[in-house]
Amino acid sequence: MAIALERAAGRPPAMLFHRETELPRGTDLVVLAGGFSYGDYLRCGAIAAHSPIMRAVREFAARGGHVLGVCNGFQILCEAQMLPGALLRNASLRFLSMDCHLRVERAGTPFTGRWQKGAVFRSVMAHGDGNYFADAATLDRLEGEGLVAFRYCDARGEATAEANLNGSARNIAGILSPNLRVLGLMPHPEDYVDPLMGGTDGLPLFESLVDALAAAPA
Amino acid sequence: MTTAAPQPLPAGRARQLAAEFGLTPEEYDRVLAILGRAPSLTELGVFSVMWSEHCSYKSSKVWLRELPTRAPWVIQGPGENAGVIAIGDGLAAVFKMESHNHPSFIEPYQGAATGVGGILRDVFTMGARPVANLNALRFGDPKLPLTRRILDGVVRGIGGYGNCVGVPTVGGEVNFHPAYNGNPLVNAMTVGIARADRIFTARATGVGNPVVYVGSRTGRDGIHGATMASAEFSADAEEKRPTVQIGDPFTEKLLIEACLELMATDAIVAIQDMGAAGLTSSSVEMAGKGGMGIELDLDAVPQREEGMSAYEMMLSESQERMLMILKPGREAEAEAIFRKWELDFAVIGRLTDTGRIVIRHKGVVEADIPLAPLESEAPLYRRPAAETPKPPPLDPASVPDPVGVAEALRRLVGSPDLCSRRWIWDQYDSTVGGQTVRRPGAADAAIVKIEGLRRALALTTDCTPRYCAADPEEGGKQAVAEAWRNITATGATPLAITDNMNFGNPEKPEIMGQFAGCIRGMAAACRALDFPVVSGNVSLYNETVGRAILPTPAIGGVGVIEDAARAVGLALVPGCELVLVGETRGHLGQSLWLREIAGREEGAPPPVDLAAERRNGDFVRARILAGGVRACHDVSDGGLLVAVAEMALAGDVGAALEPPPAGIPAHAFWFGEDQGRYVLAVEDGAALLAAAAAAGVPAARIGRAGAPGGALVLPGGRSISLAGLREAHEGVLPALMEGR
Amino acid sequence: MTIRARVTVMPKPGVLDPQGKAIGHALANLGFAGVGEVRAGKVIELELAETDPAKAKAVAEEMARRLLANTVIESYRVEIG
Amino acid sequence: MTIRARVTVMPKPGVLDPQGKAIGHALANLGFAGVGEVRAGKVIELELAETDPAKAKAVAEEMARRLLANTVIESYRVEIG
Ligand SMILES: Nc1ncnc2c1ncn2[C@@H]1O[C@H](COP(=O)(O)OP(=O)(O)O)[C@@H](O)[C@H]1O
Ligand SMILES: [Mg+2]
Repeated sequence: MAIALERAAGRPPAMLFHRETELPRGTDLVVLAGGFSYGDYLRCGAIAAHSPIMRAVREFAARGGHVLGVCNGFQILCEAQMLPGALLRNASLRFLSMDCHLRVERAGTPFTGRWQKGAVFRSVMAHGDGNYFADAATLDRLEGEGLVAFRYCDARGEATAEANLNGSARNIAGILSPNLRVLGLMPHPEDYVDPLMGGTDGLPLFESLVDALAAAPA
Repeated sequence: MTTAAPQPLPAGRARQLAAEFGLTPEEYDRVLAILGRAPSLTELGVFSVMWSEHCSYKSSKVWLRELPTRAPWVIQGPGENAGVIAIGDGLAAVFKMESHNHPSFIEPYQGAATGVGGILRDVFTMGARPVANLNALRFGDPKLPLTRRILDGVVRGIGGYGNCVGVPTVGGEVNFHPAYNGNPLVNAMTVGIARADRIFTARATGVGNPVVYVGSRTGRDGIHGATMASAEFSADAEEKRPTVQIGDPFTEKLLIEACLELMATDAIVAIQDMGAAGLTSSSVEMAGKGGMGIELDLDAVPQREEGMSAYEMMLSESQERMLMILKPGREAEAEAIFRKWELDFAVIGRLTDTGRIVIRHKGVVEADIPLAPLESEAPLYRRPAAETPKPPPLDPASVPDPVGVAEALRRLVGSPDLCSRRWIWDQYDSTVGGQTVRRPGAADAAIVKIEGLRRALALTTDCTPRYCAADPEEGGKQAVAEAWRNITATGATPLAITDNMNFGNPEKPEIMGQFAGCIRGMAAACRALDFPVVSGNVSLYNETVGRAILPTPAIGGVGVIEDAARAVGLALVPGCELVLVGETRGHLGQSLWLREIAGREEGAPPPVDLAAERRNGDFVRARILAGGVRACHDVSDGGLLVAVAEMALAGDVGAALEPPPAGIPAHAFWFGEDQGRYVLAVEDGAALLAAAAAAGVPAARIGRAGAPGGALVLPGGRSISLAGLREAHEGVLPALMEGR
Repeated sequence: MTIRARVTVMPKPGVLDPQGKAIGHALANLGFAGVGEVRAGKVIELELAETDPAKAKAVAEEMARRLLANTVIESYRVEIG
Repeated sequence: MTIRARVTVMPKPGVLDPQGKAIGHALANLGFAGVGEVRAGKVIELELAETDPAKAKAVAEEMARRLLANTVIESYRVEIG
């Protein structure tokens, strides 16, 4: 993740320890990267959602700050109730480490500015608990307000049941906060930002962020 | 300090216990001679674990000495926690493979998980950040429910631990054979990267230096079962039952970060992980290597359970623990780092100049043993070895083709030993860390870039146990050669190997003969290919009810490629010509075709001509680095047609094949397992053939790649759709695992 | 003095429980007949430095609410003693 | 008629329970004082097509032994009703 951020922004991000209580001055983006925080014991992201730094992250988001949560980061955002819903065990009950395709459902956000609505890109997923769940009312609200950012789809962009590898509700792979400044998603766009890694499909997300943050200083 | 002598066990009791702990009467007599008295319980425990096969290598050492271990790029050969080689830019690769066979049979998930945890510690102990894991697995008959249960647990355990620690699992191998029914093999390999001038070792120096314990607390995990069975030592037997070790990958992650953080300072003199026989082997080995003495105060050991005895603490195999020697006065600095990572930290002793290990607990000296004889008097056996009789070569003409080439291909790609391992690697995070350039299934060796550089490591594990069983020497050669070939097929330069020698009971001459034969073959191949052994592990007594596993010397190979972008995979590219490099005679002995199609397991395995191996491989590597090679795959299990089919499936690109040369039966040509061969997909076939002729390397055009999603077209026009092949290839393992 | 509390956390009705389903299947494969619905949950047993069972229960419930259960998907039950 | 059985599977005493340990830490960090040992286990609730509680219990125990618990590291407890 740090590599992707540095590649897009031209400078390395600051790394924070979970016990810190403040964000560095001038922070314009907080990224909760993947990574089995606290061993994902109890529930993925549950313990991390209560770590000291999360209070600062919550306040930052409340002030309109940009927050990106990927994989474990998405789980943490849900557990911290910064995004609605929860991530259940994959329907197959197995860890899934493989390529997937994502369809951009909401363009024109700080995270998706470089894509057109309906664009399809390849990403990597690597998680055991990525099965997005929310009750029907919440799902309807997310859809109604255009807060579904990405859906799992096949290579042609069809959101089929087969493409929905982890069993997520309505193929949802990523969702946005109402102010569009908090994004959580399970797959790892940061794993495809270099041809050597197998492609640059994930780069637009980071370039979009650079565009958005340059336009609107924190 | 007081030096009251430890309380010896009553003589008769001691001798009886020694036998229960696995010491022979002669070995026990040596204990008496060294101590000049009967041992205390703790002392007997120390001797029994230090002189166990696992710690002392008493049956294997004399043979292991035959393996070549040097090369200009070798920084640290066998003898430390892991081997170390220079990989350029002042960096070093640190790697080792280790078995967790027995624990994985008892509790597959935890057995495999703690196997991964243990090998990770061996690598970061030396100052390296782990960057990749691999795993070499052997299971019994896939139709048995027990096999499925073990496979399922082992794969979950490997993934569960590696994924959580955040180290990508990038490769491995899997075989099935009924010989592993009651004794699966789980061999885990870790590769790490360190600065070549900052390698840490286990050599303790400096009288008075503090001995420091860090990591998890000590419980009664994995303590030698035999003792616990003797009720005398436990009032409440249920409470003190020996337990299986449980892994805690999150603590391991913290331990990695904390150790690497401390290693960035100059506070550490020596460091060693607590693996098998935890505190005993780590303290004895560290002090022994430095020619020092050591005193331990067990009251200071962080404990998870109440009322642990000295014996229990010295033998506990609790996971995620390390022992370090610090420079004087650096304790506070080190402690701050470990506390920050929420790990236990305790000074539990000092180095002395006495040359003895003295263990105190609750004010009592529980052990006082001179270290030099513990090592120098350790038993060493040259056990009788009976050579495996060489099987006669199988004449291909004596095995007619019962089903035809197309049907044989379909069956072979769907056979347990050849079917896709996707079901397994899909459960391993192979990309975490963002440096994986070639994932499992993409190339003959996994390619993992070094962060911030273009250079990459090429990693593989290989062994063909059925060859080793038929002819240990040829099998040993072949295992090393295949690892070398797999690295070569990516364009990387093979540099060194680690090995994991899995065999049956060494007290049987025929098993020792297998061991000696494999070593001989491995040594010859290592020498011919400049591919030294820098670390390894031996696992003996892999038997159930007197039946041994197939001899399985698993090889883990490491190579380097200057520019990761030049590494080639095996996926076929449309429009390329297919060229076979290497000589084909149609060797069907011990082939998978023979076993799966003709139902026979016999004959001599394919011989490995090491000179040809080297010549062919050096040629292929040079062509890859020169450009124009779009894909490359070595020919191994299943033979040429299986190799081509794997390339076609990986690229989802069809191919049309040319007729085999006259004089070789078609099935022997397409499915023979002759060694030293590669299939290359090249833009300019004629240029490659010319270069091969100039280099004196046998090469022949065998076909041309077709279109995406097409078919394999056999000579004569028979066409096999890739979709059908894929179903046969990829559907098998999931179906097996669901019990279909 | 300590009191033992047991917090049982189960998937809410309506929330998919693939693990329960898989266990049901596995039991059927092992030859167990007549297995109806199977639900799989977690149990957390705690030792609390309390003497008053009512207080212990209140504390354990707060723990469940704040950390042990995610009430979006799970319900919990606390037992004392 | 069906009977409900509840199988609780816990790590055996002395067996390391990293999950329980992590939960204990997290509770302390949340400000809960006086939390002693924490152990985390699983609970499986089953509906069995049985009418006799004693039989149901025997069946559930067999299920626990054969599938639900690994008795090398876990102990189990069956409750009926
Ligand atoms: N246990 C495993 N874990 C991860 N990857 C595996 C495992 N077993 C096999 N693979 C991968 O599957 C592919 C095919 O393996 P194998 O047939 O052994 O290759 P080869 O015959 O070329 O050595 C390789 O990429 C290998 O790394
Ligand atoms: Mg191989």
